[in-house]
Amino acid sequence: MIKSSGDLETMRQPIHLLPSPSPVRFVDPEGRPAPLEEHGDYEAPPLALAKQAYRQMVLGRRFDEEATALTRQGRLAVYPSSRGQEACQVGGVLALRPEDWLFPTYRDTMAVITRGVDAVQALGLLRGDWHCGYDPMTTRVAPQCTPLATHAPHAAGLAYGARRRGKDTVAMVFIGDGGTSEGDFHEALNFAAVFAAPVVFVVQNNRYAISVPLARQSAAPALAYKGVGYGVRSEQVDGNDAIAVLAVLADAVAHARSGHGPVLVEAHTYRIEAHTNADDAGRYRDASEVDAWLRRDPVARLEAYLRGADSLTDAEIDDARREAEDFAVRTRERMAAEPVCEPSELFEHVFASPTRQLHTERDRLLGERG
Amino acid sequence: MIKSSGDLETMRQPIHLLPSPSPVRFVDPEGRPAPLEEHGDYEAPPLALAKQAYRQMVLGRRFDEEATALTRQGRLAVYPSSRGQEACQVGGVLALRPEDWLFPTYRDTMAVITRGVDAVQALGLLRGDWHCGYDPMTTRVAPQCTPLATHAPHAAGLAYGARRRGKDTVAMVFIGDGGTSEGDFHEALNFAAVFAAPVVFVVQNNRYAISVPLARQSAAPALAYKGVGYGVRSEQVDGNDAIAVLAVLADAVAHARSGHGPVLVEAHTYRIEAHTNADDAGRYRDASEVDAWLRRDPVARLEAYLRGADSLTDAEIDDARREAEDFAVRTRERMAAEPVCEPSELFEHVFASPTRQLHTERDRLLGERG
Amino acid sequence: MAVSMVQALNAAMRDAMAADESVLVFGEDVGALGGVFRVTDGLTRDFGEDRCFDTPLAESGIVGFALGMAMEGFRPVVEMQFDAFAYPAFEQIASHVAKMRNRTRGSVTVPMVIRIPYGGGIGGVEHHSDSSESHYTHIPGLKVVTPATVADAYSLLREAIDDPDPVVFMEPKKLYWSKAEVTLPVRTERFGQAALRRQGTDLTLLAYGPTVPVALEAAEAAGEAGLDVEVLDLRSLVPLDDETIAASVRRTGRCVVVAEATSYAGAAAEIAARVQQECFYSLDAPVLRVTGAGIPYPPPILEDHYLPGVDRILDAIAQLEWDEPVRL
Amino acid sequence: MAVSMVQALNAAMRDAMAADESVLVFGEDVGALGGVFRVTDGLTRDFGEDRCFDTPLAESGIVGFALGMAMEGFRPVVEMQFDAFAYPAFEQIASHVAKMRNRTRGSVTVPMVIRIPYGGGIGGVEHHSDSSESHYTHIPGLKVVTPATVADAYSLLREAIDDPDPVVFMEPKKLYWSKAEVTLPVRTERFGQAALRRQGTDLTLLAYGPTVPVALEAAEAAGEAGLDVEVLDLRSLVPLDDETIAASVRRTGRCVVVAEATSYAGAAAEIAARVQQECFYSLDAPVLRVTGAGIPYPPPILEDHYLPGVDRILDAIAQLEWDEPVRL
Ligand SMILES: Cc1ncc(C[n+]2csc(CCOP(=O)(O)OP(=O)(O)O)c2C)c(N)n1
Ligand SMILES: Cc1ncc(C[n+]2csc(CCOP(=O)(O)OP(=O)(O)O)c2C)c(N)n1
Ligand SMILES: [Mg+2]
Ligand SMILES: [Mg+2]
Repeated sequence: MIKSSGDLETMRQPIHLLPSPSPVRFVDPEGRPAPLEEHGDYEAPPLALAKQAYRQMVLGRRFDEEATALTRQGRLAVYPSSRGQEACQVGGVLALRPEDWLFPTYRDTMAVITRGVDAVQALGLLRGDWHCGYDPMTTRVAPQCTPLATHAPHAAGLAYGARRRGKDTVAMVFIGDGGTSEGDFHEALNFAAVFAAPVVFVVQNNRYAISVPLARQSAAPALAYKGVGYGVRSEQVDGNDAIAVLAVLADAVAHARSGHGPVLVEAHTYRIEAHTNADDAGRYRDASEVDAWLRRDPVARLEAYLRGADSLTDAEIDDARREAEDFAVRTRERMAAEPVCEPSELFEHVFASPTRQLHTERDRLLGERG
Repeated sequence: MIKSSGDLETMRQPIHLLPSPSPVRFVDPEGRPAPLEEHGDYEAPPLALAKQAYRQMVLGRRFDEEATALTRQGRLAVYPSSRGQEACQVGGVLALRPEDWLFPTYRDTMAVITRGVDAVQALGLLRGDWHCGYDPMTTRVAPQCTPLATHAPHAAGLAYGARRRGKDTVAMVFIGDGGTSEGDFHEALNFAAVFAAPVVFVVQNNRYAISVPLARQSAAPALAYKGVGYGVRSEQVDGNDAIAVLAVLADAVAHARSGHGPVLVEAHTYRIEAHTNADDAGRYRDASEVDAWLRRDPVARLEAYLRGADSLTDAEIDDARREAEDFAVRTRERMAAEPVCEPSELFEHVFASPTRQLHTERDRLLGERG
Repeated sequence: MAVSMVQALNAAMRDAMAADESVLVFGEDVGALGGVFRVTDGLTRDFGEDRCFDTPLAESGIVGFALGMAMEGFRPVVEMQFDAFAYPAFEQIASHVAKMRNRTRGSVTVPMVIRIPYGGGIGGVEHHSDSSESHYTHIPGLKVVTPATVADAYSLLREAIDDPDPVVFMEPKKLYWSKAEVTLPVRTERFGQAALRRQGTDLTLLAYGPTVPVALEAAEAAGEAGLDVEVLDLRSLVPLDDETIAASVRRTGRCVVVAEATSYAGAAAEIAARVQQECFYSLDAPVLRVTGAGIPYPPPILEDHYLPGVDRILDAIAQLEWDEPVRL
Repeated sequence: MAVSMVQALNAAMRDAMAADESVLVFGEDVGALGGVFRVTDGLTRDFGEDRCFDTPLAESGIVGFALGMAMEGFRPVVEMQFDAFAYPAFEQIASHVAKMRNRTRGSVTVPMVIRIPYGGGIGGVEHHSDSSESHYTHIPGLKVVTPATVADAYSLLREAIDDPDPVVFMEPKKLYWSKAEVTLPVRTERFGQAALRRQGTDLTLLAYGPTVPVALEAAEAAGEAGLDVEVLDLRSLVPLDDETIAASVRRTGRCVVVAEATSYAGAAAEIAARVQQECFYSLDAPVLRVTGAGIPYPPPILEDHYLPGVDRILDAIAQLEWDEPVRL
């Protein structure tokens, strides 16, 4: 890690921009402390934060399971699971302050609820009752974005705008490995760099874009190597190691907040489930690959680590699980109610005030029989 | 320089992909040999090639002057001069074999004529008599591209296609510093890398995109640092040093041709004239800056170098200038003829065979009075 | 044998690939997965990775790369995963694919097919239900076709792949799983020809792609109320079959155009504008349009309020200045 | 004082920036250079680099970045350098700018102006003369306006900047240097209102942007032949002033729509389709369109064959089923 000090000119030297040669790690796959040289000079997060992350990850995992179950009951139109990516989903959000902004994708519902958005509202899009079920302005969570990478320039613009207003807001944007191939990812990194916008780009490299494996997506040594070409400081981290994610993202957010410009962080992780409930992952990958990654499970790993450090009791674990269960049950119950959706809203929110044509059309379409 | 050997896996290590820390140089701005450590391990081009480049650069410069003059006489609609970029324009093309392809921009008419395209045909676009005045398929020069960076994916596709057909064609694509900001540049680099397409991306970094200076375009240490993020081997070169350009591009083309995938080369140069004859560069840059770059003039530099190496006689210089003058005069004369443009062609080349509607429209529009 | 539209499309690519090895299929998830709608199912397995392959996730790159391959003599068939995800390729399509032949006086040609699943009615979340065909029809140099039947899916796609020019091939998602008894290979009407799907004397319904079955259903319903409705399936938006359309409307004297795309400057507007011009003296009523609403495509739960359904078509028919009021 | 359209646009931004410091202007070359057409001349000098600034060369990035800034309460006015160079931003415009308010039930609003110089007739090389307005009119959630006069250039742009919603502001390049005696600031008709540019009783010409002066010229010429032609300048394509249009055509009974964009599914098609619907019983002849040809925009030397000129308008008028043949 390059500490966020020194003048901007120096910090734009390649050596200050390139990522660590291998992913930063604090905890090995078995939950044991990783050797110091893998820490990349980062500081471990405070224990309290690590424990908070654990609780949220347990909750997030349970929520994710429940959401997948809801698709089977027809309560959700579709659900892209982030099982296996809990450390990224939770670690990312915990690095933010309330006044910061999160720009998630369709995959990041777990992050959205971690941020405090009501679960049922967060599931609005996937339930099909409105495009964005929560209020972005009050939650400071942008709508979950579907067109890949298109939200990245928004994050850059918002971050720059906030800085222009004298705020010290940071914008964190989640992108998939596939999303990095889109032109908008490139343009967003470049704008953020040129305008020194406080954006943290978090690439959750879960090794698949639906069925397309990483090797077909990029020939880069690692996606984090994209940063240097924009003058953007970059890092790669073991995305299944919550401690490492917290450490690296705390540093990245601090770097951005202090006016040193954007940071690109690649979190190496894995999508355990199929792309969505509607996908059939058996068509393009072996179960053995999934099994190997299951053994690097981020929740179990953090649990083992905290236990090993005598920082997590059985009672705390039980408690976390109970809380998660309650949350899941409450979510399921609330999702059982039929969504209420006022068709007239369709015409209300096209413009601040509907045009004459919209009035007419509304009356015609909603007034008609049937 | 990393020699194009070793297995693909090894060559995808960052160390093999990153450019030299400073631009490769063989000749200093005064035309004296540059110290060996600036050669970046490249081999100097054969003397005959250097001398050929000199002749072509003298011719290219004179042609460029003539083209600007033609705008004043109303014979060209507009002309974007490449004065100051002669080493890139000529060096790029001389690195190619006849069976290779060139993908130029509007700025690269000098390269197009160096490639052997008839001068009047090459000026077709800028004269306004047809969008592309020459035949790309026979000249193996793609149409000069205006929408920035959009031709880069074409080059990647063509190069990959040719390889698929068992040919050893290389595609060289010219892009400006501004063009690197477009999403298509990113997507093209990525496609080329993933498909190991034999493309050489030559970024002529002339420090301006119309009026926008490099600092507003990118915060990268150098644009060549973009390559590593795609797994693309990269280099930067003094673009006003023809010897260095020839050396680096010969290597880049060989690398691509031998199946090792694409190469990104940034040539540091300068646009001496305004963006086009219609532009007013006084609005955004100081004459002193231009003066400083005039002192690094690529033609004078190569001339001094070759003379210093006792490889260029006065007679040869005179001869090159005479040839250039003849070329310019012939071009001027031929451009004096009114272009012949058949309006019915407008309707002929929309589809292989015009639709009924096009027939009708043609008859209506071309048959009408006036 | 009952064949689905997805199977017919698959067979069309398969047969084209077998017939001409310069035909390639590529895009996002078209390889091992066989496409999110399984339209390319098995092509990689049967023709190899070289003939059907996945690309990086970048639509502009896909189309631009395909154009480059076309310059090397290939005939690329590229898939855009959903209508709204073709938008990143807009510049490549509008500024290059459509113009390359014209720009080069016929030297560089682009025999490319851009397959775009389009339209709604499948409960898709945002961005998965756009009808973008009208944008392509507004770009000279592109042919734009869309099947409504299983046989047409096969035949039009074969023709698109054979065509020496770029074809935007719009696939109605809603009809992907529709089936028909068809023996493949089958050849139906060529580009530029509309197909008569129901004969009638009182009124002409013009529809294409996903609205053809809706129009037929409306025609049935109107038939029960005593109106004899003709239904034309346009099939090919560019070129458009002006002759058949005009002949029908001149006969019936009344016309309603049905399309899912939002009305403003949609292909339906073009058709209405042409019909009133061509058939002015035969029209007993204005040409009406029944289209998607003038709003962003709604979330699934509300999409019926957007889509042109049977009721809205019947409403439009009822307004067609009948000598005696019709009750539909 | 004689003011050019460029000066009026410049003044509109200037006055809006002075009135509201959340108004920002950015894009390619808008800073020191003042834009390739000098529309932003002096804004950086007078308001500082923070208020008017150059960006990297990436249109999708510009629009997306602007959307993010709008979320922070800014009112971005972005310039696309030429019509065809807005295409890379198509996805951002169609999938986000137009939909953000709707998607978020009015929470996230996008008070953005996208300025696009459009149209031909300036001898521009390829890609510098496209008329892309129809694409934007086909995207619900966007307002689309275009001035034809100097006063409208000022007034519409001020209104666009004040508007709480995204406005695609199409600037007719050909008229940039047209001048008029105008005292700025000036306010003219609001969005959604057409303007009567010439009164007439025999026929209505509908035009917008670059075709308004052409339509007026044609009206003069027709006047000499004894036809009294009304000319409406539409000004605002979305929303469209259906009332004024219909009232005029009902009075005159004849209508020709004149637009530079290629005809297929252009805004002119929409207008023709609406007029025939609204005015069916008043029409003495079909609504005709005089538009750009159905071909890629030609090179400068041939562009007159593409553009709708006076002769073609007169030809169309002559076809309007007059009781006695008119010779124009
Ligand atoms: C512009 C665009 N193209 C295509 C799609 C269809 N699509 C949805 S998700 C997806 C894969 C994305 O992969 P990645 O970015 O790695 O994110 P992940 O789903 O793995 O989280 C694709 C192709 C889309 N949403 N947007
Ligand atoms: C997509 C696109 N946007 C904008 C333009 C307008 N434009 C033409 S040249 C130019 C500057 C290009 O700069 P650079 O890439 O550095 O090339 P140079 O002109 O310096 O050779 C711009 C903005 C364009 N041609 N295409
Ligand atoms: Mg992924
Ligand atoms: Mg440049």
